[in-house]
Amino acid sequence: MSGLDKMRETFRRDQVWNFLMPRYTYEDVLDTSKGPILYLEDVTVSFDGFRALDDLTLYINDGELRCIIGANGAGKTTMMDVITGKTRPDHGSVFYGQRIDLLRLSEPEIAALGIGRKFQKPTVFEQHDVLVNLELSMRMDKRVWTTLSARLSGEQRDRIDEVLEIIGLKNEAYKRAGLLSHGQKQWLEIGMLLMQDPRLLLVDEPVAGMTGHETERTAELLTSLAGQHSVVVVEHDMEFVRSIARTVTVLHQGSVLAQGDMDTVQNDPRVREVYLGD
Amino acid sequence: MSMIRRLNVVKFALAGAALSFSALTQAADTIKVGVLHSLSGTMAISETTLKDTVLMMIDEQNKAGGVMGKKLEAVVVDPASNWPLFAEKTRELLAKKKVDVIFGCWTSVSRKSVLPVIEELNGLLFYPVQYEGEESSKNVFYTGAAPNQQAIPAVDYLMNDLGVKRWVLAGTDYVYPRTTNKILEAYLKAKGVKQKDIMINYTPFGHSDWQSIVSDIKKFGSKGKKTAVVSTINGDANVPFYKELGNQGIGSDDIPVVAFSVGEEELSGIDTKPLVGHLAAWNYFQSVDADVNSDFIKAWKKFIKSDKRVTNDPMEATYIGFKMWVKAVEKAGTTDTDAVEAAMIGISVPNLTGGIATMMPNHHLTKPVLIGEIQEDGQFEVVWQTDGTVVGDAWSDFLPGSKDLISDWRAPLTCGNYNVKTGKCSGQNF
Amino acid sequence: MDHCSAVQKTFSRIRYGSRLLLLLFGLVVAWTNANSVMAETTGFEQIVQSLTTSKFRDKEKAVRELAAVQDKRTMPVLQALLDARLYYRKADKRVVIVERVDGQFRMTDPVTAEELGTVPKRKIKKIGINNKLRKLLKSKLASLSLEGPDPSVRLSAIEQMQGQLDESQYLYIKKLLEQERDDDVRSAMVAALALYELDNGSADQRIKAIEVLSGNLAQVVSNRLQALLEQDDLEKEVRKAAIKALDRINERLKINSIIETTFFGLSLGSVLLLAAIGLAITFGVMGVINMAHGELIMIGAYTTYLVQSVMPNYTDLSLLVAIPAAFLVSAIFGILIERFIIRHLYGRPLETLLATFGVSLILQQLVRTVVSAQNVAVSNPSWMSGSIQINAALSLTYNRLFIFIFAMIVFVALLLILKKTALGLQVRAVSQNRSMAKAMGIRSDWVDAMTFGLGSGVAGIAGVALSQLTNVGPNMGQSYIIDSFMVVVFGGVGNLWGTFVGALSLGVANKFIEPFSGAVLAKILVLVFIIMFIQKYPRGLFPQKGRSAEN
Amino acid sequence: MSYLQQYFQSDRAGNSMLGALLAIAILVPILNLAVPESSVFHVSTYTVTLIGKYLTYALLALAVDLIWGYCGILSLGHGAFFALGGYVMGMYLMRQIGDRGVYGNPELPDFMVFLNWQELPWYWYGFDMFWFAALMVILVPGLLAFVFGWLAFRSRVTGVYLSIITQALTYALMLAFFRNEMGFGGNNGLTDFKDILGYSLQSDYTRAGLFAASALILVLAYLLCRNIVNSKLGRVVVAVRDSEDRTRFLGYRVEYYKLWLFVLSAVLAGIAGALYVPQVGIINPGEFSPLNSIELVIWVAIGGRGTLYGAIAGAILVNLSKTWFTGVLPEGWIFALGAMFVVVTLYLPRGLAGLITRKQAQT
Repeated sequence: MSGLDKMRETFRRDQVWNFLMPRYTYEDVLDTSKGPILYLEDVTVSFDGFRALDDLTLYINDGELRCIIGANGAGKTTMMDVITGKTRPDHGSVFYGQRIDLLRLSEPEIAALGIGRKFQKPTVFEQHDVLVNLELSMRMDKRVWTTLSARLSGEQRDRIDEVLEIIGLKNEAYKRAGLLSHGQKQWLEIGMLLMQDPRLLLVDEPVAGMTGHETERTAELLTSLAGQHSVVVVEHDMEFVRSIARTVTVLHQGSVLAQGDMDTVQNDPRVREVYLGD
Repeated sequence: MSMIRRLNVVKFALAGAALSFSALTQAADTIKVGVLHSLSGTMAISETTLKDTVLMMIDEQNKAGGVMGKKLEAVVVDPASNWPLFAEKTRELLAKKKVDVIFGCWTSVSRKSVLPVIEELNGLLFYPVQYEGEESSKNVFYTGAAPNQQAIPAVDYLMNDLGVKRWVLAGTDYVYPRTTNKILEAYLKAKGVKQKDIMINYTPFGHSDWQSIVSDIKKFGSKGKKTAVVSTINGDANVPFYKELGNQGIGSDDIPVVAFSVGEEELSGIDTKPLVGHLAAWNYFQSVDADVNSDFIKAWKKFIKSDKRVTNDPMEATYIGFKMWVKAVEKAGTTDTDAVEAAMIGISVPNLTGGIATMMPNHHLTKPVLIGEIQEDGQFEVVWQTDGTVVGDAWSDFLPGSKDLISDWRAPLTCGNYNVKTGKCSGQNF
Repeated sequence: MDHCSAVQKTFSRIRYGSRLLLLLFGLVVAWTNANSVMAETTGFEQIVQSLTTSKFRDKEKAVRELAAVQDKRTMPVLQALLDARLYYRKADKRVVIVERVDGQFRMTDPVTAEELGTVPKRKIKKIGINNKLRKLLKSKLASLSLEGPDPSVRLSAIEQMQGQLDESQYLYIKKLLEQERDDDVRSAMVAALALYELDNGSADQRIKAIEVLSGNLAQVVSNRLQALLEQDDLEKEVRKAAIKALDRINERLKINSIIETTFFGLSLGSVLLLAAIGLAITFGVMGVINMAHGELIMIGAYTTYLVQSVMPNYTDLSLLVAIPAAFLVSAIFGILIERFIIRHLYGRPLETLLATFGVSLILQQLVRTVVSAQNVAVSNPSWMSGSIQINAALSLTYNRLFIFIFAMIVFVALLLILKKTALGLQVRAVSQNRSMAKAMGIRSDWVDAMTFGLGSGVAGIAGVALSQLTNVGPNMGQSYIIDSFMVVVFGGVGNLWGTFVGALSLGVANKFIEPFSGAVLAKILVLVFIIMFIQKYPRGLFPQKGRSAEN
Repeated sequence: MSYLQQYFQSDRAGNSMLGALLAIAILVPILNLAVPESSVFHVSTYTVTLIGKYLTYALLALAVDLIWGYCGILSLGHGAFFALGGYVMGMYLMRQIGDRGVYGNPELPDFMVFLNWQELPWYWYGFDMFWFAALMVILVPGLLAFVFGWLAFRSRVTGVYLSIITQALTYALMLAFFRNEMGFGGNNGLTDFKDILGYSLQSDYTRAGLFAASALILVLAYLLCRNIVNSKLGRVVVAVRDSEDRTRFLGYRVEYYKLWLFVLSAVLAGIAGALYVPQVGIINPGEFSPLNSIELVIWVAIGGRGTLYGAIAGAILVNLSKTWFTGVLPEGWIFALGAMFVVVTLYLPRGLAGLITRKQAQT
């Protein structure tokens, strides 16, 4: 890249310099005026020749609740990894709103811009109390020095209580997270996601290991989040998907196989072949 | 919890006090001899032998009635090849165990570590290993060789008897080789050897891959002039060095190696076939034919209960030091440090090679210098020796920094580093 | 047995020393049979007798005189002197050649070849020699053996004499050259003659000599050419030819030295490989940080020592016996460590580090207590000594060569075990997913023990190889443990090829840096390089890829 | 047992430890100086220097615990920072000798004189001033840790890889300091110190002063560390230890947190080294030995990582038993030490502190 190109790249008008990027207020820079909050275009990721994502193109609209389904190895988790900055694609572009190029940012920067993620395997801080788990997730300045002197304000404390209420762990607030049941951990992680106050939630298999009742509540919660937040849910449980989904995207071998509402997708012959054929 | 801890601390302090108290009362019945040699860690390999030597000497002395009618009692500690631990253990021996004398140390750094403590507490240390010189402490008696009792005569031998013209000074990178090589370099140049005929090489401790260096030595030595290697390579690195020499086809008749740190004990861990004919310079060899030596060897083998164990130069230095100390204590009539120190100077005892060792005013000994060739059985055959004995020189005449310094611990000078030019006695710690 | 003696046969070729002995023995026998009466017996006897002097100068004179007498008995005497087999009886100062038989000495009179019976050692005294004498003896023996039947003996004799000829020897060799059949000996003779002519011939002769020598890499040649150039009154043509010849030699020497350095590097690399490959299994495949790995190497080396002391008369064979023995002993130690300690610590790699550090302390001290704190002597079998001469300037030592080959064999064998055997399959299965493997009916306990045993056994084998290069003592393990970890991490944990490439490339890099920086700095630079490399490639040279590896 | 409760307990144990430390900081010097030697309450100078040394080790263990116990960074090279701090202090003490060395050279330390150094190397300048040396005690280990940590954490070198390269770091430094050309005295290191801030190092009063200083600094460091681990930062750090990815996806710049803590830990280790040197009287490259660094990790493991008082107790306990064993069992103490490492790792995974909390939980 020549010097001139570099300069041009630096002074592109459609993006914000990293150092100008506010630490935890992203509302000003996030531009969703054209509709979608997330643009994935021609994204390809390969491991040792195996193409986990193959020219994937996908748009998520602001405020949408999108379900993504697909067989094992279809590239669902890899897609999440790409969006959250864990995996860099071989080529393609990923934009958050119209101006923020996610490929130029690290995981914490992406998280600070309001993209929250729940892992497939529930990942909470097992050595910490439920309360501390939520405290650490709270949306705030997360630089070292401010963290050192941070104290919980009353407002923040209220917010934590609120979330504890939502996820039904009020009585377990002082319990070590490692001692929670599997379903409770799932809830806690969702709670941590809520504490982040994100614009875009990426939720990987939220109801795995949950009882029927818990699953129902999760469905309720996710649908209630949509609108203010954009939610992307990856799930195997078809019943669950049907209960919440408005738009469903089917991934197959790293690219979109079909998209539409649940019925359309289920009747798509290609989807039937992939799901039922083998 | 906190109570217990606090109590423990007090208890510990009490125990310490009680111990030192009981040590005081005991001191009347026996004379305590501290043994400060590493029994574990990297130096254990050399130092355990010296510990056993001291124990044997004490045993013999006790069988002969002890010293001044009192039995000797050995106090053995393990400084574990850890240099700061040497200082700590010295303090333990002197302050807590109240020993009257310490035999110990091998490496220079351990001696340097012990030095401030032994001077502060006014103890007595007998140091039995050849070293780089440049030191003379009121509280230390150096019974090993100074550089002029080992290195310089060896170089003289190579130069005069073998006609060596080119010199490789190979050493491990630490103070003893550095200083010795500095001295030798100055000495060789004074003898008219040119810089291009001197190759100096330093390697790290325990160096095991000698391929490149031996190959360089081989090239350096094939320029048509007789070449020799003066080796100050330390302990463990020697075996791979000699093996590589042998394998690359460098025999002792092509490029002889004269070593200052390879003795009978080191050879006992080597397959000696490829080494035959290489040289070592010491003040003692096990093979020396003297009655006192064969008695010593016999006693050693009996004491250590092994027919295979050998004797070596630092053992002789320990032997001489011990005999001298006994004699000095008897002369002074007390184990008091100052009295013994004063009595030490001028004391003569037979060494193990049939001569006499005398303690000089600079706390160094008179020693004969022997050059031996390595034999297939791991012993040395003496090929050359000095006519008489050589007086150990604490401060080398060949180093610009130290050539003006002398050491004389007799009154009126009573100084280990007296500068004859400025007339000052510097660096004394008491 | 058969295999061993075959090996021995192959390598005895270069070991002309033993051949020489054989030859001498033949000579002695022939001479005894001839039973001839020598006219000069008294003179010869007197000179031999004068060897008993304690002054080296007189001994030297006697040797020169002996070499000057044209007598068949000279060579055995000189050879015996060189081999430290020449003694005299303390009682009557009679000089004898001795042979050691069951701790006793059988004496033969060198003058009359009379058998004088057997005596214990204290009845006789060795006639000592020093370096100078040794050198003299070798050169005298060389010129005496110029007409011997063995070409390799003649070759080495000529090489001994190159550049040191006097006129009579020059003429003598010139005469010998006419009847010489062996090509190698011939060219050595030609070179020796040319070297003589270089100094003493006419200008034409000199130029011709330079031509003869111009491809010769022997150090003596370039020394002489160099010396020639330093003469001021040298003819122009001669100077020109000499410069040209020297350039050519230097160029070839440069190539040689690159080859040599590469060999040194590969050799160092193969040592690193041997030390690290066991660790690559226990650390890479099982995730156990075994700080006692170095001590397992040490145990292998001590096993070699023990095997040698059990069979003292079969040094050549003992090493081959030691390889399986060391493997077994170290493997057993390894399995014990696994069963009693590591088994309880799976999934906690950093804690295996702490516990095995304790084990390493215990093993070291165990050896100190049971064997001795001193190093022990492990001797090199004859086929591991000496070097193979590629050309006059380049020789590769046998021990390094064999260890390199050995390392390659061990590596390939391990690769095959892990790739092709049932054990290998199970090991990989357990290392990838323990609980799944268990569900598939793999006895993961057994697999763990076997894997750890395998890694430890390989460490033992490394100990056998290292015993041939360096000290065998309680501390030897410590000098390799850190390097081994560096190699494994540099190569990429869990990948045998990574360890292979890592070890060899670090070895070669080290040896190429060493001439410029010295040994210490070379090592520091390599360490700094590894640190920087890990920053750039946090999972080493050959990282394990894929999603599962990242979590 | 909840997390906060555990904190409370650790506080209780920590408080008693602080009390004990303060008590010995005051009592030991008094018992050494004011109580006559014949009294049973007298504490010998030997004991003072011994405990003084342990206190510096305890500070070092605290530093290691901070990053290993709380942040999960197992550094096998922390001895390097300790030794660097020690060398800085050693250089200051060397310069204090002035012309009282054996050669009486006012410019050069003795080891430079007899190895023919002509002038003082530039990096020795300034070390004749205490404030400069004190600054360097913090800066040198801090900077090294910063550069090393910045590179390593940014490239996300973790786990075993990180441990091994920290080991490479200390190994490389050891080899470098062994070199005489470096101008740090080679194998012998720096020794034969005379005085510090004008007070003779041989005097019992100076020793008592150094002892008290070590104890006080240990107390201060303990309080500092406790405040950190009890702050939100401390909770983030533990979160990093337990799930680095999760923390990162919550928006924390994990590498900065690690770097910050690593530098702090290195500085603490450096201070420990600086306090250690005047009390033992020598600093040499042996302190860089990788085995030392492993050993000090073991102190922490034995005491109980993840509890600050555990680290301190572990350091003191192991060294106390080492001193005791080397005296009582000179030939066999290594067996005892090795066995102790094995047994503690196997049966007390949370160290002695774990034993205490378990006992408290039972009662």
